[in-house]
Amino acid sequence: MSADDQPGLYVESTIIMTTVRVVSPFVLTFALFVMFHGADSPGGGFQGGVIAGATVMMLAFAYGIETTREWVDVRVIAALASGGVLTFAAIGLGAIALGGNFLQYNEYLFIYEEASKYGIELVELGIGAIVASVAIGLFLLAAGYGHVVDGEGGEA
Amino acid sequence: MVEFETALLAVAGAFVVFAVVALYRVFAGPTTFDRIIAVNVVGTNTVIAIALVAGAFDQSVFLDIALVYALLNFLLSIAFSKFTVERGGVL
Amino acid sequence: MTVPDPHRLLVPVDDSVTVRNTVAYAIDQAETLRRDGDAPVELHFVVVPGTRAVDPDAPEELGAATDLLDRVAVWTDEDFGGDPPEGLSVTLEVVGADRYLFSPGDYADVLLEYAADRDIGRAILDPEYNPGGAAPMLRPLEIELARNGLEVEEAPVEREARQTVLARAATLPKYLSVFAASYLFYLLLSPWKPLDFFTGAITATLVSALLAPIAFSKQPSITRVPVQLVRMTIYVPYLLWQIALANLHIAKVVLHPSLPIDPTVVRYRAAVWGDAPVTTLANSITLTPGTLTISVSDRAFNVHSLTDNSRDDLEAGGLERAVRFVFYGREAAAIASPGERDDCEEVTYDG
Amino acid sequence: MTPLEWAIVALAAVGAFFGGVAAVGIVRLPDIYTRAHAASKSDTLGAVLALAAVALAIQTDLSTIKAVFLLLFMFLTNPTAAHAIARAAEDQGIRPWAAENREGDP
Repeated sequence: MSADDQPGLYVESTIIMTTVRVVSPFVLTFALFVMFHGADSPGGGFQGGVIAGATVMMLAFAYGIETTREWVDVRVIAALASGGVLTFAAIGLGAIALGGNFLQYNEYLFIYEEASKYGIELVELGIGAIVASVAIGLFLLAAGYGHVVDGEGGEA
Repeated sequence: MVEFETALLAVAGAFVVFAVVALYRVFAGPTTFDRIIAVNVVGTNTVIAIALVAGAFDQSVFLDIALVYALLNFLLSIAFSKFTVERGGVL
Repeated sequence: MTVPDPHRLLVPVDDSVTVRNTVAYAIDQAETLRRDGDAPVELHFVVVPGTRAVDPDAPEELGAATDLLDRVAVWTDEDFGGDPPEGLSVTLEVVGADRYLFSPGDYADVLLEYAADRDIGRAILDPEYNPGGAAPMLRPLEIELARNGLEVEEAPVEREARQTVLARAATLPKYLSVFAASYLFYLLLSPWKPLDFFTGAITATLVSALLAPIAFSKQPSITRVPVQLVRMTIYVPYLLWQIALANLHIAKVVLHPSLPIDPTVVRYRAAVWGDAPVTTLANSITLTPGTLTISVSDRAFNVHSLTDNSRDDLEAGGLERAVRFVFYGREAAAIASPGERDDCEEVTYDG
Repeated sequence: MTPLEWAIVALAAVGAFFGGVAAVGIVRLPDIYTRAHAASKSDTLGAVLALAAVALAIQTDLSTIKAVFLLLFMFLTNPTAAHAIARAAEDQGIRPWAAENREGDP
């Protein structure tokens, strides 16, 4: 192909990048805060997970999708999702093992007086991990539509 | 005491009215950019209205919602700037 | 009506950033077809002028259309190295100039009519094709064309994007400062129960591990950052004062019955360097009197200003001086204003 | 009402005024760039004033800090958002409206 002049080079905006860079640690902190405080405020694992996912999307919009795809390892996403499921299942089934119902937190009270609260937090964290990884995964998948997926990310 | 909270609610109502006024631009366009900048204003006004309601009822949990809404509003704008600019490119 | 011939290519062109590459690709395809088969190949470049072609400013629209076709003609000459070879003909045409076109469907109708008249069986589309201006055009157009038996293909031209490094090398000061900021923020949000100190530590660890490589572009310096923060606290009241002035100004203009605005774009080379100063200055410009940063490349800001006196403010360079003071210290503030340096020029958009 | 409450109401009311300017500007101004002026400046100031009022008004311990964070967040992101949209518009080749074509444009 003999087109010498490439279409105008697109450069990411410094302003957007810097703003996102400054804001992102606080947004992620807020996401985790929401995850940990599901019991006594509006929020919880689902909302926190979505905000955490939004942090990654924000980076992707500022820095470019491909750059972010390289940064976010597919295996990390897969590990997050499966780790979340495992936490959820372990806490839930643990209660059954102790003679209660699925996710019956007060079965754990013999360990420590506030154990049921920690149980809830752990489950929220698990849900948050699942939601965040699914949100990021879906986003990268949708953004990569039409691109050749290289490597063996298929099993994720 | 009652007066003061009513005043805050009234201001919140005013912001909602302004959001509705800005909706005219979302409707009229003419370009997508005009619509998005108007949506951004609607979003900002929504955040302020939620925050004012939080102040009026002294409900700090509403502030969390406003914070998330502000985040989404920002996300919308930069996402949009990406989607229009990079057709045939990165997206 | 005869059977559509896939050796006849329809290429709708429009003044987009990728039009040159699309033309090159179409010519490439036509060449391949000609070499592979013995059937004559026809290449049709068509321009569909904008929606107002029957309006009073139609001559202008049509002029733009023929200009574009002239450019396409030059490009085809370039790519063929002269006239098109034997068995390959190039047609350049303006179509649909006699009617109003609104939706992608209307454009598709015009193109389909043209294609049917000349038994065209294949279309190559520019990925940035968007003659209507605002509404996204490509996808609906593709569907419309394909539904009427045209073989549709999107020219594989990618707009090149320069990517920036996302994560940089992370060092201990970076981790520590992100950890501290995150932990502080978490504690300020939380109700200070014993558990919060623990979950806050987990959160801050996670956040610093993930985002410390991103949050800074330069190494944070223990000595410089506090000084800059102190100077920032001096800058903020000044900025707030400027913002208040700006808003009174805007309010006056916007609420004035005759809307006294005279917008121009000024290209402005600011004497600041680095991400943080540039962003501070750009956002400050956006927030203050009648100016709005449109784009930044290297050191040049494209600033859109609403009225004349806001342009003068920009040339006086008060904000630039203040930002230089915040990031580089007091000596750096005392340099010539952009107006004196001759670093402002008006950008004109020609016809 | 106490003086503090008067201050809160005054802040909120001035904020509402600028919010109104932003809304009117969005509707009245002729093109995307001028509208971005209204959206970035007036709406940011409106937001900052109204949120300052909320920060003063809210009584629960640390909620004031939350309102301040919201304020800072808006202050930082609003101009960036306006810039992002204006930049996209410029990139797509939308020309700024100029005073000469005052008659031609609606």
